[in-house]
Amino acid sequence: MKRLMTSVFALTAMAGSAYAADSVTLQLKWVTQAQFAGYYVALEKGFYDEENLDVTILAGGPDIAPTQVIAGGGADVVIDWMPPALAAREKGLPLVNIAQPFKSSGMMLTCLAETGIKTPADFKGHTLGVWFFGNEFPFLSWMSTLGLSTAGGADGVTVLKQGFNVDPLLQKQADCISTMTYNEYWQVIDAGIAPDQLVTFKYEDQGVATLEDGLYVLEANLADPAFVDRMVRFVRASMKGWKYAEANPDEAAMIVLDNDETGAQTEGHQKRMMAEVARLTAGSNGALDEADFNRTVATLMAGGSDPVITALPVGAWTHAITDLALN
Amino acid sequence: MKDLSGAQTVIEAKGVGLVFETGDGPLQALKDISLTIERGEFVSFIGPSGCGKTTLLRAIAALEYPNEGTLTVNGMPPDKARQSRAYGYVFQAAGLYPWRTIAGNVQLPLEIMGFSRAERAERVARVLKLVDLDGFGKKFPWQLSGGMQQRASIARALAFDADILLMDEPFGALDEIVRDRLNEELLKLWAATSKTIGFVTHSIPEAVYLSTKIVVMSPRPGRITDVIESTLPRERPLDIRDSAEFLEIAHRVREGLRAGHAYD
Amino acid sequence: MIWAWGSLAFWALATALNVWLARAHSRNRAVRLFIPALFGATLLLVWEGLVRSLGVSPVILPPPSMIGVRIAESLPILWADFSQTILKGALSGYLIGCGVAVAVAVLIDRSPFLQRGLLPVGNFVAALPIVGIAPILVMWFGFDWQSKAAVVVVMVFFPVLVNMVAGLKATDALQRDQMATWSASYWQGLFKLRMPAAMPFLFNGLKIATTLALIGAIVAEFFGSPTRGMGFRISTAVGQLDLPLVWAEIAVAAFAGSAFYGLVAVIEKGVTFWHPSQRGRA
Amino acid sequence: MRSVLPILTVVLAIIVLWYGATVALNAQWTRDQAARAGVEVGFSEIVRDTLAQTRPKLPAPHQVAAELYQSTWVEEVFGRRGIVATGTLSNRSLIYHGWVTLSATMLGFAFGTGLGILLAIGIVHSRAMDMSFMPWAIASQTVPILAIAPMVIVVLASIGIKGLIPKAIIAAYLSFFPVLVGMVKGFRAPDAMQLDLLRTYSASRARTFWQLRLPSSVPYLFASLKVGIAAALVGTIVGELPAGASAGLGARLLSGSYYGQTIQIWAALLAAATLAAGLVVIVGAIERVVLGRMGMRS
Repeated sequence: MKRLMTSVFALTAMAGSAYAADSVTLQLKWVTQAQFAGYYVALEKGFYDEENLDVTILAGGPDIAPTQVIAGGGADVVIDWMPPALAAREKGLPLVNIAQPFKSSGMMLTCLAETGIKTPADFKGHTLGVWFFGNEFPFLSWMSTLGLSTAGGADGVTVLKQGFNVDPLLQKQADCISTMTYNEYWQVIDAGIAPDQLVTFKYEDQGVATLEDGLYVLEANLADPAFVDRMVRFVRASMKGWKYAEANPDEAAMIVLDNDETGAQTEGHQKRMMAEVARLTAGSNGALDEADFNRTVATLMAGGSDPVITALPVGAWTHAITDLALN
Repeated sequence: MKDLSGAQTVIEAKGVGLVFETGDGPLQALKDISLTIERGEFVSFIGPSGCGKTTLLRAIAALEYPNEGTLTVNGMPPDKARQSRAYGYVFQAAGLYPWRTIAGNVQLPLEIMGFSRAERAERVARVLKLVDLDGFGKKFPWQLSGGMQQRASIARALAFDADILLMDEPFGALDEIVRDRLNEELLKLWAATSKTIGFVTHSIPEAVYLSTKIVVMSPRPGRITDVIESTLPRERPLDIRDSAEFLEIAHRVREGLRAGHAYD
Repeated sequence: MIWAWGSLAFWALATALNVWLARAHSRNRAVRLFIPALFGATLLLVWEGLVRSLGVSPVILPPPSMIGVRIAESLPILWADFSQTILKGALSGYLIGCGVAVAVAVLIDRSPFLQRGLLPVGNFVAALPIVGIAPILVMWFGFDWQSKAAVVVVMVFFPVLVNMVAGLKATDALQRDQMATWSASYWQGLFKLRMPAAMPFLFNGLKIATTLALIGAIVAEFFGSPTRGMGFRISTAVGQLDLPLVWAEIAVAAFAGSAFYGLVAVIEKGVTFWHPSQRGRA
Repeated sequence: MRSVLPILTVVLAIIVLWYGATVALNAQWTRDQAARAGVEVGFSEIVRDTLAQTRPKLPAPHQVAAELYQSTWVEEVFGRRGIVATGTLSNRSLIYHGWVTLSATMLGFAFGTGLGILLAIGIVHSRAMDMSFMPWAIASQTVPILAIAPMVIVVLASIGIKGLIPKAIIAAYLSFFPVLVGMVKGFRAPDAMQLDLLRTYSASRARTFWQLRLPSSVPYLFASLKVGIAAALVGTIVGELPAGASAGLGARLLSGSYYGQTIQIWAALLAAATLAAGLVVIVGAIERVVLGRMGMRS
C-alpha cells in the first residue's frame, strides 16, 4: 500500500513538473560561443528553471537566417542584429525587438598596416572583406556615408564576400576584413600578426554603429498574454544569466564550451571572447535605448541611392516586456 | 631480302614449339611443327578445338612467339615480315569498326601504312568490287548482314596487296548457304590474285573444297598428324563436292583426325 | 481552398492525358516533348495551389508565379550571376578538368603499374566529399572565379578519369590483334581504335560531370566570392529574406544544368551514333 | 594482392608531393612573418617553419596524422570528456562526429534507395511515367542542393522535423538518382526472349517482376548502391554544413574553416573519405556474397 502511495505520488509529481514548465525555443544568430554566454549560463545555472521555463537553444550557422527560422515557426524568439530585422520588417515579416542585451557594437574593419590605410579616406581603391547574409547592411550604410561606391574601380572599393574566417587578410586577398572585437580580431592576433601591424576602425567610433544582438519575436504573438508572460520570464532569466556571466567570465566561458556540440572551440579563445563581450553588454540592463534605435535607423536610412530601409519603422520595438521583466 | 633462288618457299617452320604460361601451369600449345608452304598454295589447317591451328596461324602472323624451332616468312622472322606488310589477316569475326563506314574500314590499314589519299580511294574501290560490295562503301557495318560484313573484312585484308592471306575460321559464324557462296568467291579471288592463303577451319568439306594442301592437326600437345596434298584441279565448281575424288580426300582427312584422337 | 482542389483536379486530368498520350501517340516526336512539359507544368501548378491554399509565407516558400515575376524583373542580375558562375567558373573548370582527366587516362593507360596504383587511390579521392575542399581551394586560389574553376576541376576529374580508363580498355583482343597485323604504331592504335571505342564511356563520365560542375561552382561561392555569382546571390538573398530571388537563381541553375546536360547528350549522340545504345532510338 | 606495391608507390608519391606543396604554399607566410619581424630567413628555416605552422595553408601529412590520432584515440581514452572518463563519446572526437554523420547517411541512404527502387518500378511499368518523369529526375540533380540545404532544414524545422531527418532527406535527394537510373537499367536487363518465355506461361506482370526482373536487376542494384551510398554521405555532409554548431563531420569541416584550423579540416576530410571508402567496401562485400549465393559471381 505504502509502495503504491509513493508511486502515485511520484507520478503526480512528474506530471506536475511536466505541465508546469513552459517551453521556449531560442534561435541563435551564430554558432555556440561566448557571444551567447548569458543564455547558456541561464540554462546551466537553472535561472530558466527558476522561472519555470523549458528553454531549447538552437545554434545558428553561416547559412541559417534567424528571421527565416522565426517566420517558419521554428523558434519563439530569435537573436539577430537590428539591420536585418528591420529589413525583414520592411519585407513584410513583422519582427519586434523585446530586449537589447548588447549596448554597444563590436563590429569593426581590420586592415593590415602595411597596406598604408590610416583613415577611412584611404579605403579608396582597396579591397575590403565583408560578411553578407544580412550582416552587410551596416557596412553598406557606412560606405555610402563615406561616398564610396562598392562596385570597385579607382574611386570606390572592391568588396569581397568574406567567408567565415580571417584567411582573406592573412592570405592578403583583402586589405581589410570585417571583424568583431570579441572574435575575429583575436583570430588575426592568434595567427601571429601583432596588434601594431593592424589598423582597426570600430563602427562605434565612426558614428555608424548599429544595434547588434537583440531579442526579436513576431508582432502577432505579443497580442497573446500567455506568450508575453513567457517572454517576460525568459528575458528576466536571460538578463540574470548575462549579469552572472559578466561577473564570472571564466566560468561562463567553460559553460559555453561544454555546450558546444562541434567541440571545435578552444578554452583560451572563449575566455577572451567572454571578456570582450562583457564590455558590450555592460551598459545594458536589457531594455532598448530609444536613442540607440534612432541612431541605427538614421544610419540605415542614410544609405544613399540604395538604402537598407526606405520608411521609418513603426512599432519595431517595445518596452512592454522589459518593463515587466526588470521592475 | 627475298630469296629469289628458292623463290617458291613462302612459309617455313622447323621444329616449332610454343608453350603458354597459364594459371594451371605451362600448356604445350604447339609441339615440333615442321611445315613448308609454297607460293600460290591454298593451305588449310584442320583439327579439333585446342589442336593449336589458330595458334600456329597467329605465330606465322607474329601475334604469338614460338619458344623453340625456327619460323620464317619470306625468309625473314615473322615480325620483320609483318612490318614489310607480308600478310593480310582475316579473323573469325569481321571486327569492323562501327564508327567507320565500310569504305572507311577498308582503308583503315591503308591509312596506317601511309598510303596517299588518292591511292586509298582507288584501292578501296578495287577491293570492294573484288568482294562484290561496290555501292556499299558509304554504309555502316551494322547496317549490313553478317556475310557482307565478313566480305568487307576480307576486302580490308586484301586492300594493301599482301602476298599472304591468313584466315582464321573466317566463315565459322555464318550459315551454310552464305558460307558456300563465300567459299566459291574466295576461290575465284584466289585464282584472280594468286596469293598464298593459310586458312583455319574445322569443317572437312570446306577444307577439301578450298585447299591445295590440308594440314591435319591434333591436340594436347598441338601437333601435325598428316599433310594431304589435294589432287583436285584448281578449277572447282561447287558440285565437285559430289565427286568420288573429293570424297576420297575427305575420307583421308577424317582418318587423320581420328588417328589424332587415338592418343587421348 | 479553391486553389488546392483546382490544382489537384488539374493534376488528375493531366496525368490521365499523359497516360493516354503515352499509350496512343508515343511515336510522335511532339508528344514526346509535350508529356514531360505537361508533367512539369502540373508540378508547378500543384506547388502554386498548395502554397496559396495553405497560406505558406513567401519567406518560407514563394509560389512559382512570384518566382516567375522575379525572374522577369531581375534578368540583368541573373545574367551577371550566370556569366560569373556558369560561364567563367563552371565551364572553364569543366573543360580543364575533363581535358586533364582524358590526358591522364591516356598516360596511365600505358602503365598497368600506375593503373593498379592510381585507380584505387583515385576511387578513394573520388569518394571524398569534394565540397569539403571548397574552402581550402578558395583559400589557395582567391575569391574570384579561378577558385570556383579549381573546385570544378577537382570534382569532374575522377569520374571522367575512371570512365576514360575503362573506355580505353573497351577494345577486344581481336581488334588489337588486327592493329598488330598492320604493324600500327602505339599512337595509330590509340587514335584509330581505342579513342573512338572509348567514346561511349567517356560521354558517360562527361554527362555525370556536367551536374557536378554546376554544383561545384555554386557551392564554392558560399566560402567566399566577389559580390556577384549565383551562390553569392542565393546566400545573400536568403539573408535578406528575398526568397523569390533565391528561387529565381535556383531555377536558372536547374535550367542551365539541364541545358548543359542536354548539350553534352546531343554531342554524344553525334559522336557515338554507331553505339547500340544510340542506334535504337534514331 | 599484386596491387599493394603500386598503391603504396602512388601513396608514397602523393606524400612526397604533399610535403613539397606544403613547403611551397606555406613559405609566403613564413617570409611575411619574418619581414614583419625584420629578420632574414634561410631555406632550411623556411622548410622547418612551413612544416610546423599552427594554421598553415596546407598542413603537412604528419600534422594531419597527429591530429587524427589526437582526435580519436587520445581524446577518447585520455580526454576529459572521452569515453573512458565519461562512458560516452567525446564531442571533440572524430569518432563521435563520424558516428553522427554515419547514422544520418544510413537513414538517408535507406530512404533514397527505397525511393529510387519504387520510382524505377513505376517507370518500368508505366510508359507515361517513364516519359514524363525521367527528364525531371535529371533536372532535379542540377539543382544546387547545398544552396537550398539551409532552407530545407529551416522549412522542415518549421513543421517540426528536426535532428537526423532533414540531413537524411538531403542525403536521400542525392542518392535516389543513381539508384533510379541503375534500377531502370536493371529491370530492363532481361532480354526479349526471357520475357517472351514468361509470356508463354501466361505469367502476370507481378510474377514477371518477382521472378525475372528483380533477380536480373541485382547486379545493377549493387553497382548503383555503391554510387548511392557515397552520394548519401556527400548529402549528409552538405546538410551538416549550414547547421553550424551541430555535430557531424560536415559541422566539423565548417567550424574548422571558421576558425582557420586547416589541420582540423584536413583531418575531418580524411575521416570522411575513410568513412566513404569503408561504406563502399562494405557494399562491395555484401555484393560478392549475394551474387555468389545467386550464382552470378561478378
